Amino acid sequence: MAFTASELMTVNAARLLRDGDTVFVGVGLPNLACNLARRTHAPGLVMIYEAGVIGARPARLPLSIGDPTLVSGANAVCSMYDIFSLYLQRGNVDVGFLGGAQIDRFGNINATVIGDYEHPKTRLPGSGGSMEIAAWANRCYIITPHQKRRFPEKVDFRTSAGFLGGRAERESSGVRGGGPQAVVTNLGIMEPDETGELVLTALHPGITVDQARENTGWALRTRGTIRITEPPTTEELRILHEELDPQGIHLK
Amino acid sequence: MAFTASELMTVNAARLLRDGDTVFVGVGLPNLACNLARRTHAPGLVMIYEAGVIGARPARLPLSIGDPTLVSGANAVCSMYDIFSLYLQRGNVDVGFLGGAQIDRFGNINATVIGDYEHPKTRLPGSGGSMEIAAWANRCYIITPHQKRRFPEKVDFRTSAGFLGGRAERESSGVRGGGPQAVVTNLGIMEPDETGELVLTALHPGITVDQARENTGWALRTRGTIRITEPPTTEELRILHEELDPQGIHLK
Amino acid sequence: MTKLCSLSEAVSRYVQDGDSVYAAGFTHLIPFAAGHEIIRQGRKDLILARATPDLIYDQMVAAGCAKKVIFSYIGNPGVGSLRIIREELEAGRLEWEEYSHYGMISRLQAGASGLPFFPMKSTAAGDLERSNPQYRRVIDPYSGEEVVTVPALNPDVAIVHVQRADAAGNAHIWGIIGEQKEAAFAAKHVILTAEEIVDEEIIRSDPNRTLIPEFIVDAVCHVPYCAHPSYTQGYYDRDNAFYLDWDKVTESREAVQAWLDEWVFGVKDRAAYWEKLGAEIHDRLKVAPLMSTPVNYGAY
Amino acid sequence: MTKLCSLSEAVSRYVQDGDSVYAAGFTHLIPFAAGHEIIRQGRKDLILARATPDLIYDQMVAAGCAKKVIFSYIGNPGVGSLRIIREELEAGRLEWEEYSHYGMISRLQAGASGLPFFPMKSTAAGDLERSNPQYRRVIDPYSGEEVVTVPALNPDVAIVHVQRADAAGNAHIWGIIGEQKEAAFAAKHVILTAEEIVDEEIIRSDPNRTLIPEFIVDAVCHVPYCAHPSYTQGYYDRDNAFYLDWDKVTESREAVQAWLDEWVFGVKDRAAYWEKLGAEIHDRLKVAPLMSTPVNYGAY
Repeated sequence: MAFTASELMTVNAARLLRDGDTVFVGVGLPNLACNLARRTHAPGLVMIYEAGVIGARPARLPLSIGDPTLVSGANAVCSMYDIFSLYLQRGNVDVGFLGGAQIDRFGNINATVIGDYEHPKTRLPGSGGSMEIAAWANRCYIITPHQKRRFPEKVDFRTSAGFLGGRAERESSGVRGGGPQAVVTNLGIMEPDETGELVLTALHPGITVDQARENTGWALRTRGTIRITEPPTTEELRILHEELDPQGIHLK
Repeated sequence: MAFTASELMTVNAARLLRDGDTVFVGVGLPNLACNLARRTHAPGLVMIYEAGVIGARPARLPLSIGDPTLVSGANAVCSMYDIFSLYLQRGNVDVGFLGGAQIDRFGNINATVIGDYEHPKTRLPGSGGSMEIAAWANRCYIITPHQKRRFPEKVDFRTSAGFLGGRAERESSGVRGGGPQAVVTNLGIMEPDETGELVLTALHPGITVDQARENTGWALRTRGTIRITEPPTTEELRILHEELDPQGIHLK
Repeated sequence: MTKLCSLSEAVSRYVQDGDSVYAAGFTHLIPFAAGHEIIRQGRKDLILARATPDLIYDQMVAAGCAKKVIFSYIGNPGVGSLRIIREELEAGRLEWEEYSHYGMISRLQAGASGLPFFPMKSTAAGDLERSNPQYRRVIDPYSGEEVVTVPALNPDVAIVHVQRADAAGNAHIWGIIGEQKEAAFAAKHVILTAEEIVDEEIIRSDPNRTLIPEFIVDAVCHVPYCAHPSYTQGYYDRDNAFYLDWDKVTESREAVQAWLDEWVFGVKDRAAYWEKLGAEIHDRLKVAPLMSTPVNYGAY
Repeated sequence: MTKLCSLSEAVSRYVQDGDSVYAAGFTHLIPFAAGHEIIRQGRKDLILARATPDLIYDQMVAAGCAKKVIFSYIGNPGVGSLRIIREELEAGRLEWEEYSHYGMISRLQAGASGLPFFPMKSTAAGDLERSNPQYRRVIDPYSGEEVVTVPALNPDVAIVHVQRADAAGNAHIWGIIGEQKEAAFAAKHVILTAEEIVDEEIIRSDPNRTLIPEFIVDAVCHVPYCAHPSYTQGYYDRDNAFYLDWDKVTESREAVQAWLDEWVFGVKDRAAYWEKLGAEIHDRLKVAPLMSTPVNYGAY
C-alpha cells in the first residue's frame, strides 16, 4: 500500500499532538492534522486560529485562515491583538505548526526572501504570525516536503527562530517556547539533538537514509536506531478522505 | 428667589458644556449637570462613564458610576483598559469633571490623603480615574462647595495635575489636556489666569467678593469686572427636580 | 471537560493563605459570594488586589483575611468611605500599594499579555509616582520622551463572576466588562462563578460574546445571585440600600462582627444567604427583561 | 447626527493623494468597494498599510495608487503569492516597511491608545528587527531585560466595513474582528461602510457589540456586498474562486488592466459591480441563517 506525501505528512503530524493540547493552527495540512488528531487520539484538542478564533468546530474544510466556517459554532472570537498577546505571548499555546521556503540545520525558518533582503531574488510572503509562534509556542512542528533547496545549511533570512546558532543560543535568548520539536517530511522525521541540530530519527516505510541525505542541504546525521513510522491506518485515511478533505484540495 | 448650593453649582456647571462635547461624567452633580445640558442647550452631548459606557441614556438617576441603567440603551460598552486608553489617553475626551478634598491655588487636586502619605491623618479614596482625566481631557471643570479647608494654598498630596506650580510648568510637562478651565462653587466661579492661578471671575447673585475671599485659603484675586451669574431658570429647576432628581438624592 | 464544582471546593482548592487574589468587576458582577466563602474558610494574609475594593474587600479586611491591599480607589461607590480599610490604613495595620485606575488596569493588561510592564503617558501629577516605587519610567525610543510604566500584575487567583458559562468554563459577559478578561488572563488560576450554567451550544451561538475561554479556567461554580449587593446586568439590580447600610454598620466593629456572624458565618452558602434576604429584597431587585437584537452568524 | 453619504463622496472628502490608508479586516470584512472607489478616483502616492495586503492592495498597487506598502504578510490567503505587489517589490518600484503580525497590530494598538510605542517580548529571530529600523528596544525597568518596540501607526484614514451601523456611525461587528477597532481609533479619519444601516435602537439594544462609536467616525456609507470577494459573516460567503482566479489574472499585466477596466472603471459603484457578478455567483455566496441566542440587558 502506497501513500501520498501529503497523507504521510498529515498522519505523522497528527500523531505528534497530545490530548488536551492547545494548538495554533494554520490552513492546509496542519489543519487536516489537527482535525485528524481530534477525531482519533486527541478529542480534547483546542484549536486556535491566528484570525482570533478559539475552539473552532468547522463544518467544512476551511479554505483560508479566516474562513467564516471557523467562526460559526466556535467557543470564542477575539481581536488579533488579543490572540497574539493574551494567548501566544502569555504562554497559553502548547503547539504551533510552521512552514517556510527554507528550514536550516538548526530549525530556523525563512519565509521572507530568497537572496538579499533589500534586493530579493524572490520576495516571499513574510512572517505573518510565524515569528511569534516559533518563539512562544511551547512546541513547534514543521511540515514540509523533503527537498534539498528547502533544507539549506543556513537560511537566507531568519524569519522565525529555531535554535538560532544552536540550542544554547536559543536558551540564552530567553524566549519562552521550546523551539522546533520535529520536522515532518514526506521521507521521514527530523528532530533536534542536544545541540539543536536537526538529525534524522525516523523514516517512512520504504525510504532509505541515503534518500533523506540526498534531499538535505547539510550533512544529515542520524540518531540511534532509525525508527520506521507506522503506516497510515485505514481509519486515518478514511477520516482524511471522507470527512476532512473529500474534494482532495490539500491531499493530492 | 433663593437657590440651594447644589442647584447653583449644577446649573452653572451645565452651562459650561458645549453642544457636541464628549464628556467623561462622574456620578452626583456632574451627572446632573451633563443631563441638564443635554436637555437644554447641548442635545448633542456624548456622555462617557469611566466604567466603560459610551453614549449612556439613563432611564433613572444613576446611583453609582457603574449603575446598570447606564448600560441599557447605551451606544457602546467597552473595557476599562479601552476607556482609559482609546478614549482618554488618545485624546477623544473633551471635558472631564473632577472633585477632591483639596483644590489649590493652581487647580491641583488632592483626593489621596490629608497629612503625610505614609502616615495619613485622613486616608481619602485616592485617584480612581482622576489622575488621567485631569491630564488628558481637553478641558476640566471642578465642582465643589466653597470652603477654606477645601481651597488651601497648596494641596497635601497632588493626586491630579492642575497647573502644577503654574501654567508654564504644565505646558512644559507635555500633557495633552488644557487643565482646569473653571471651578464652580456655591459662591461663584474661579478661572485660571495667564499664570494658571485661580482667580475669581463670577459670583452668584447676592454673594460678595469678601465672602469668596473668606472661604479661600490663599489671597484670592479677582479678574476684571466680576460677572454676576444668571440665576437658574424656572425651566432648569423644573428639569432638575422633576426629571433628573425627583427624589432629591443629590439636590438637597 | 466539565469543571463544575461547589464554590466551597473551588475556594478550598485554589485560594491559599498568603495568595494574591483579584476578585474582578468594576461595580458590576462583583463576586461577593466568593469573598464570603473565603472568609468562612478563614484564609489569612491574602494580598487583595482590585481597582475598587468596594464592600467585598472591606468585609474581607474586617474578617482578618488580608495583609495587604492593592487598589486605585478605596471608596464606597456612590456613598462615601470604606471605613474598615480606611481605619486599618490610617492605623498602619494594613499594607497597601496604590495606583490610578489606568495604572492598575495597565498592570493587569501587562500581566494578561505576558509582558513585564506596560507604558502610559505621563499625567504630570507626580506625587503618587513618587510615593510608589513600582511606578517607573522608560524613554520612548522614537521621540526621546519619557513614558511612565507599571509592572505586570499576575495574581495567584482571579475570581470572575459572569452571566452564563458552559460547564467547561467558556463564559459570556455583557454590561460593564471592566477588567474581567484581563484579570482572568493575568492570573495563575481562575475561579469562575456564573448566574447560569448553559449548554455549550448557547455559548457557541455567539462566540464574540465569550470573553473568557475554557482553557484558562480552573473551576466553574453555579452561584446565582453571587454578586449581591452589587448586580448582574439583566438578572438583578444593585442593592443600593445595602451600600448605604454598610456605611452605618461599619461605624462600629461590634456591628461589623455581628453582621459577619449573621450573614457570612451564619449561612452555609449563597443559596442560604439569598433565601435569608427574603422576598421583599428579592422583589426590589427584580428587573424587567430587555433583550438584545440577535445577530446572524450564518451556517457556513 | 447623520453622517450618511455615498462612498464616492466619502473617498473624495477623506482620501487625498499621498495619504496613509488602513483598509481594515483580517480576511473578513475587507472593504473592496472602497479600494475600487479609490482606484476610480485616481488617487496617487498612497501609503497602504494592512497586516495582510490581500487582493485589495494588489489591485490598488496594480492601478498605480500606491508608493509604499506597510505589511506583515503579503500572500493571497489560501492560494499563494500576491503577484503584483511581489513583482513591484522585486523590481524595486515600490517602497515597503515590514513587520510580523504582532508587530503590525501592536503599531495600531499604540496608535489607537495614544501611546508613542508598544512593547513586545523578543522573538529572538532577529533578521527582520535588523532590517527595519522602526523596530527598536527598551530596557524593562523591572527585570532589566530588553523588550522590542514598534512605533505607533496613525493612518490618515481608516476604512472599516461592518455588518450594521446607525446613521451616526455606531457600529456592530461580529465574526473575525481582526484589527477593525484599533485601526479606527488609530486613524485621523474613519470611513465606515456597512451592509445595513439600522435604527439606533438596534445598536442600543446590544451596546457590548458596538466596537466603533459614532464620535470617531467621519462618514457612514451604505454599501451592501462591499467586502466581495472577501466576506461578511452572516451575510455572504468568501468567493474562493475569485481568489484562485486572481492568481491567474495576475500572470499578465494586460489581463490585470483588462480586469480593472471591466470591474472597476467599467462599473459606477458597488451596486453595479454586484449586479454584474450575476445570479450564479450571488447564489453560490448565499448562506443560511444561524442566529445568536439573545441576552437580557434588563430594563433598569
